[in-house]
Amino acid sequence: MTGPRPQNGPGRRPAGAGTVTLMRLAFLLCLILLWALAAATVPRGMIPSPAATVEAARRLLSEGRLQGALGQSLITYGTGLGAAILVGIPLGALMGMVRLFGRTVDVFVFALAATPRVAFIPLIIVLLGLGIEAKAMIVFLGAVMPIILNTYAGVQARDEELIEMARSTGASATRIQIHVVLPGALPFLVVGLRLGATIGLINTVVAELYTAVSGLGGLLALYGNTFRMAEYFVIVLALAAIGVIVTESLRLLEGRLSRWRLPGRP
Amino acid sequence: MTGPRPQNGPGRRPAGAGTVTLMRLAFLLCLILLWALAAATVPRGMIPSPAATVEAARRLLSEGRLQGALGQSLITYGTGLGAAILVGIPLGALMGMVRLFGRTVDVFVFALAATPRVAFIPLIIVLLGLGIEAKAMIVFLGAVMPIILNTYAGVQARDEELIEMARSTGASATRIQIHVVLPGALPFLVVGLRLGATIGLINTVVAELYTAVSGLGGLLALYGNTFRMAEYFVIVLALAAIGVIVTESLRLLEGRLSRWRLPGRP
Amino acid sequence: EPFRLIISDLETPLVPNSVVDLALANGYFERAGVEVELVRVQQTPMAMAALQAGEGEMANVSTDALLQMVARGTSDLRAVMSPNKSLPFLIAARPDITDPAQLEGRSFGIGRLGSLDHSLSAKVLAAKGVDMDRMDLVPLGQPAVRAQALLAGQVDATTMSIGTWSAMPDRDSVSILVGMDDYFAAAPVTTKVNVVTTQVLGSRRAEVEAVIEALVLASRDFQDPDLWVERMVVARPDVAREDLMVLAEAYRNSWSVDGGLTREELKVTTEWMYGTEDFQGLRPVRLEEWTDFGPLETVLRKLGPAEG
Amino acid sequence: MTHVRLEQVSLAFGQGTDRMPALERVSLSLRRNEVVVVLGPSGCGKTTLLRLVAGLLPPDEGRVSVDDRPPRPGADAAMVFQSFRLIPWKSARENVAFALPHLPRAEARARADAYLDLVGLSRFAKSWPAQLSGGMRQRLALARALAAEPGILLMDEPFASLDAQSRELMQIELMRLMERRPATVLFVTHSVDEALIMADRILLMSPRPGRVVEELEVPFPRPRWEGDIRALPLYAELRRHLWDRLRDMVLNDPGSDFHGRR
Amino acid sequence: MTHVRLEQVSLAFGQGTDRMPALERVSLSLRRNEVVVVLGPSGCGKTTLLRLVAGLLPPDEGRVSVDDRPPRPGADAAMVFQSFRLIPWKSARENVAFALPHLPRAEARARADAYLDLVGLSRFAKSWPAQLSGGMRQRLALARALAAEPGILLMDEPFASLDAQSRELMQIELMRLMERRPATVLFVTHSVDEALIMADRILLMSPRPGRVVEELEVPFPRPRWEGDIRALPLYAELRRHLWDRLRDMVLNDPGSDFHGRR
Ligand SMILES: Nc1ncnc2c1ncn2[C@@H]1O[C@H](COP(=O)(O)OP(=O)(O)OP(=O)(O)O)[C@@H](O)[C@H]1O
Ligand SMILES: Nc1ncnc2c1ncn2[C@@H]1O[C@H](COP(=O)(O)OP(=O)(O)OP(=O)(O)O)[C@@H](O)[C@H]1O
Ligand SMILES: [Mg+2]
Ligand SMILES: [Mg+2]
Repeated sequence: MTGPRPQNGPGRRPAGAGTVTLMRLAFLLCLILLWALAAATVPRGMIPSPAATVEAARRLLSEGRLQGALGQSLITYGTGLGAAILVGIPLGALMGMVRLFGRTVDVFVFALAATPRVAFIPLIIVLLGLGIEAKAMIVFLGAVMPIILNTYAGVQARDEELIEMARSTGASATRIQIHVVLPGALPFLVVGLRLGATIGLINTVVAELYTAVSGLGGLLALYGNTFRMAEYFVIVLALAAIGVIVTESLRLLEGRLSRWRLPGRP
Repeated sequence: MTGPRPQNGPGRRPAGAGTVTLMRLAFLLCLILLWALAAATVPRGMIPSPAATVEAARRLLSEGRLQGALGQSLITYGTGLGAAILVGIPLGALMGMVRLFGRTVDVFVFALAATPRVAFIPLIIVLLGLGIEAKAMIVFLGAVMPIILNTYAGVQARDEELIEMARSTGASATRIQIHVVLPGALPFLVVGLRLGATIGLINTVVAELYTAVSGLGGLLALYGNTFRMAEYFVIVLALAAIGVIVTESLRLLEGRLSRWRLPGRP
Repeated sequence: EPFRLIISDLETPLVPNSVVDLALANGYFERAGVEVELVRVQQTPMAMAALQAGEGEMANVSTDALLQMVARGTSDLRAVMSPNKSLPFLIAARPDITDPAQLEGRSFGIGRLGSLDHSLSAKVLAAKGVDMDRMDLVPLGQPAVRAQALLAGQVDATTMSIGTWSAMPDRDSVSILVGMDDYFAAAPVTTKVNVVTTQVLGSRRAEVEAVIEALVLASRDFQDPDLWVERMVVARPDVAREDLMVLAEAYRNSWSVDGGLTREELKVTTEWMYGTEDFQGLRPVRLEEWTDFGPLETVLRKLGPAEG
Repeated sequence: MTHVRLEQVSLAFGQGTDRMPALERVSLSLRRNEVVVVLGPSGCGKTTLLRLVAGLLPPDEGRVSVDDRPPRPGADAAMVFQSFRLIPWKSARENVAFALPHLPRAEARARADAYLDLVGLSRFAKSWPAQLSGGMRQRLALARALAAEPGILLMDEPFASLDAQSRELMQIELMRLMERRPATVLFVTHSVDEALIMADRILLMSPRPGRVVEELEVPFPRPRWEGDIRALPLYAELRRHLWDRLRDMVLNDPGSDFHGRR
Repeated sequence: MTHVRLEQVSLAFGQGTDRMPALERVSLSLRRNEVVVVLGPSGCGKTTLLRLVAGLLPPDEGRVSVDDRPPRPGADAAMVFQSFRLIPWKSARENVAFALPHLPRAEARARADAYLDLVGLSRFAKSWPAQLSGGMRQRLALARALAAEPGILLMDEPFASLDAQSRELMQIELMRLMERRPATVLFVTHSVDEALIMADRILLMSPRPGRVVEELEVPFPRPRWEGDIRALPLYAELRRHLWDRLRDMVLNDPGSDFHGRR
C-alpha cells in the first residue's frame, strides 16, 4: 500500500483518465495472454482459443442469433432490475428511517436473501407462468436484495447532526430524506445498485434456464450441452460486457453527484 | 414515513429489544398463515402445508440425513466464505487506497461479478476437481464480490479531513488504514459481509448441485426432482435459518463496534 | 485406490440404470474383484468435465454429448458398455387431452430446441401422425421444471422420463399420451453409455472389465421383476411396492444383459442423431473413434451369452 | 409578553451509571424581541439550552414553551449551530435555500443571495462548504439562520471563528437587522465584551450541572453601534463584575473542569 | 538559527477557470523556539499557511523548509486543527494516544492522561467526542497536539471555542509549557489581545490572495502571566495600531469579503 498522498491540493490532478485507460488495456492484454495460454494447455478444447472465440462471435453476429437473444435477455433484465430499484430503494430507506419497522423485517430480508432463488422457481411457475413476468420476478428477487440492504445500511449510517439541523429548519421528513439522508447514503446506494445490476444479470441467465428457455441463458445452455465452447465463451463475454456497461454508467452518475468531494483525492 | 424523532436524548431508550422480538414473532405468524393459505389453495401439492413440513423435518432429523448434509454444507460454506473475507477486505481496501490500482482493476471485478458462476463450473472442475476445493471456490467467487465492492466503496468514502489529521501525527499508511479508514468504512464492511454471507450460502447450494452432488444442495435437487415438496421446504428453511444466524451475528459485531454512535438513534 | 464411477443419478433411480446402485449395494462389484466408488453429479456436462479432470475413471453420459465431443475433436473417450440403453420416456398431458391428435395448436414443453428429448418426441409423434411443428413448443430446460409446468397448467403436454413421472404427485390428474414402449419402437437408440478414457483403458483395463462384468451380471439377475422389486424396496422406501411392480414389468426387456452395446444399435443411433438439428454441419464420426468393444467382448467370452 | 419560557427544566445525558446531569432546574423567560445573552464556562450546558428551546430535545423534567405551546422545530426558531452543520453536497446558496422550504424556488434563491451578501459571501454562492475557510463556513451558517427570518433566533457562538474586525461588522449587521425586523434572540457567547454589546439581559450559567446563577439587565441605549459604549463607566463596571463572577466559577466551582487550578 | 522557512510560496486552489490564488509569494522564517502569531481577516489563507508548514500540502511555487529540508508530516510538527478533527470512534484518551504512534502503549496512555489533565478533561477520558461540548472538543484537539511534544506547534485558533476564562487559563498553561519544553510556535488567532499576549512576533496577512503585509516584534518581557502587560502604554499603542491596520484591510482591500462595507 502506498501511503495517502497530499490532496485537496493546488490544481494537482489525480492520476489522469488517460493513465487509467492505458493501465486497463495493459491488464486486459495480460488477461488475454493468460487465456491464450490456458487454451493451449487445458486438455481437449475445454477452453477455446481467443482467435476461435472471435471467429465464433463474428459468426453469431452475422447470423443475427446473438442480437436476438441479447434483445430478449435485455428486456427481462431491464424489467426485473428496474422493479428492484423502484422497490429496493424506498423499502431500504423506510427500514432505515423507521427503526421498529426495519428491525422487525430485516431478519426476514436476510432469510430471503440467503435462500437460493432456484428454490422459488416452482412457486413462481405456478403463480406467474413461464413468460416474462416469471423471468423478471427471478431477476427482481436477486437484484433487490443488495439494493435493499445497502440502502438500509446507508440510511442507518446517516449523520444525526445534519438531520438535527434539517429538523431545526422545519424540513419535513420527506425533505430530510431527499436532501440529507439519501444524498449522504449515495456511496451505499451506488454499491447496492452495482451489486444489484450484476446479480440481476446472473439471475437473468438463471431465469432463462429455469423457466421457458430463451435469450442469452438459452444460448449458454445450448452451447454448453453441445460443447461448442467458442460460442459459449462469446455468450459469457457478452454477459460480462453488459455488466461492465451498466456498472460503468453508474460510475458516471456517481461522479456527477459527488463533485462536492473536491478533486485531487487519490 | 414517520419523521425522525428527537435523539441523542436524555436517557431515552430506543424501541426496546422486547418490542422488536414481539413484532418479529407477529410478522412470522403472518408469514406462516400466508403459507398455510397458499398450501391450501395452490393446486396439487406444489406447496406443502406447514404441518407436513414439520413432520418432514422430524423425519429427516431422526434419520440423521439433515444433520449429515448440514455438516457437509457448512464445511464448504465456511471455507469459501472465510477465504472471501480474507481476500475481499484487503483487496477492496487496496483498491480504495491506491487509486490507480483501483480504477484499473475495478471494471474487471464488475465484469467478473456479472458473469454467471455456472459459466465457470466446467473450468473449475477441470482445475480443481469435484471435491471441497472446487465447491469452496464457487462459494468464494460469489461471496467475494460484495465484500470487495463494499470495502472498496467504504474506503473511497473515507473522511479526507481525518486522514489529513492522521498524516499530521506521523501515522504510517497502515496505521491510518487500521485506525481511521477501516473503522470509518465499517457500515460498508458489514453490508458487504452480510451480502457475501447470503450469496455464499446460495452458492454453496449451486456448488453442491454442479460438482459432486452433496450436502443441502444435493438434498434440494433430490427432493425437487422427485417432488417431495415437504422435504424440499425443510431444506429451504434450513438454508434461510443459516442465513439468519450468520447475518444476525454480524449485527452483534457491528453493535459492539458502533457504540460511539450514541444510543437513542431511532 | 477405488475405481470411481461417475453417474448423474442423485439416488437409486427408478429405471434400469438402477443396476449401478443395486450392484454396489448388493456386492456385485466386490465379487467381480473391483472396489467401486460412486461419484454423483447432476448432469452429463458435469460428468464429462469430471472425467476429464480425472475425478473418476468411468462415467455414465448421454450418447449425444459423447458424439458431440468426439465430432469436435476429443479423441480419447471410449464407450465400453451401456447399463441402460432403453428409453424410459413418455409423453404426459393434462387430463382433458387423451389423444395425441388433440395436441395440435397446444403448448408442448421440451428441454430446448434441438435437444434429444425434442428430436425423440418429434419422431414418436410423427409415428402417430402428429406434426410437432404445429404445436406451440416451450423450451423448459430441466425435466423437473417440465413436470412442474405441466402440473401448474402452464403447458398442455410434455415429455418426461419414467422416473420423473413416477415421482410426480397427483399422477391421476395427468394422462399418458405416449408410453415407453412406443418410444423405443419409434426410436431404438442407445441414449446413454459408460465411457472411459483411453488412458484408463490402458492402465486399469482389468478393473474396467470387472465393472462391466458386475453390471452385466446384475442386469441378468434383476431381469427378474420380483428380485428387482425386492431390492428396490430397500433402496427406495419412499416408493410404493405396487408402483415398483408396474415399472418392473415395463422394463422386462430393457436390461443390458449383454452389455447393451451392439454395432448395429450404435450405428442406428449415430445415424439418427446426425439427422437431428444439434448435429447439423458436424463432421461424421466412425464407430472406432468413440467405442471400444474389447473389454465387453472379453467379459462376454468369460460369462457366456445371457440365457433366454 | 413572554415569548419563550423554561420552567424548572432538568436534563441528563447518558444511561445508567454514565448518566450525567447537564441542566438542573433551569427557569427563564424571554420577552418578545428581547436579546438575551448566555455566558458560562465550557461544557456548562449552553448548547443544550438552545436545543431545548428549538424543540430539538425534550426535557427530562419541567416544561419548555414558546407562546405557551411546546416548541415546534423550524416553526418558531432558527439556530446557528456551534459546529456549523453545513450540507456538504450543497453549494453555499443551496445551503441557505434549504432553510427556506416554504418559499417558492425563485424567491428562496433571491432571499439566499441577499443574506449571502450580508455575510460577505456573494462571491462564493456556488462554492461547496469544503472550499470555504473556517470563518467563511461560520458566516454561511449564520446566513442560513438569518435567511429564515424567524421569530426566535438561537445563536451558538455565531462569531467565534471570525477575526475581530469581521466579528464587529457582523455584530453591527445583526443589530441593524434586529432593528428592521425584530426577533427574540438567545445568544451564546464566550466574549464578555460581545455580551455587553449585544444583550438586553445577560444570563450567567454555572458549570455542570448548568444552572442560571445570575441575571443582569444591560441598560445601554440602542442603537449601540453609534458612539462607543465601551467608554461608559458602567461598561467597565459590568465587565469587571462579569469577569470576576466567571473567573470565580471556573476556578472554584467543583463542577468546573478547572476546579482548583491556579 | 532559522527553524522554519517559506520562500516566495504561492498556492492556488481549484482548477481551470475556478482557480483562485490563496497565497501569493509569501516569505517568512521562524527562529527556533520563537512564538509567531498570524493575524488576518477571515479566508485570507492562515489555515493554508499552517498546512504548508506541516507538510500536508505542497506549494505550487516557492519552497517550504524545516531545518533546511522539506517538512515531513508528523515528524517535525503537530497541529491543532480549526475544526478539531477528532476520531469519532475513539475515546478522548484514545484520540490523544493516537497521536503518539512511537510510544509504547502504557507510556502513550500515561502521556495522554497527563495532557488530558492539563486541558481539564481528566473526567472525560473515556467519553466519545460526540459526548463532549464544543469547547471540550477543542481542548481535546489541543491536548492531542501538545501530547506529541513536537518541535513545531501549529495552532489554528486553538482557543476559539473556549469561554474567556478558560481561554486565559489555557494561554497561561501553554506559555508555561513552552518555558519548560520550548518549541517553535506558529499560532493563528482572531483576537488582537491574544496575539499581543502570546507572540514574540506578529505577522499581519492581507485578504485574498494572502500576503504577509506587516511584521511586528512584541517586546514585552516574559513570563507574561505575572503582572498585567495590558496596563503598559505600549500595549495600548500596539493594539490600536493592529486594530486599525486590520480594520483598514477588511473594509478597504478589494480582496476582502467586506470590501466597501460601512
Ligand atoms: N449527546 C451527549 N451525550 C452525553 N453527554 C453530552 C451530550 N451532549 C452534551 N453532553 C454533555 O453535556 C454537557 C453540556 O454540553 P453543552 O454542549 O450544552 O455545553 P456548552 O455549554 O455548549 O459548552 P461549550 O461552550 O464548550 O460549547 C457537557 O458536559 C457534555 O459533556
Ligand atoms: N480545498 C479548497 N478548495 C478550494 N478553495 C479552498 C480550499 N481550501 C481553502 N480554500 C480557499 O482558500 C482561501 C484561504 O483559506 P484558509 O482556510 O486558509 O483561510 P483562513 O485564513 O484559515 O480563514 P479563516 O480565518 O476563516 O479560517 C479561502 O478563500 C478559501 O475559500
Ligand atoms: Mg456549546
Ligand atoms: Mg482557517
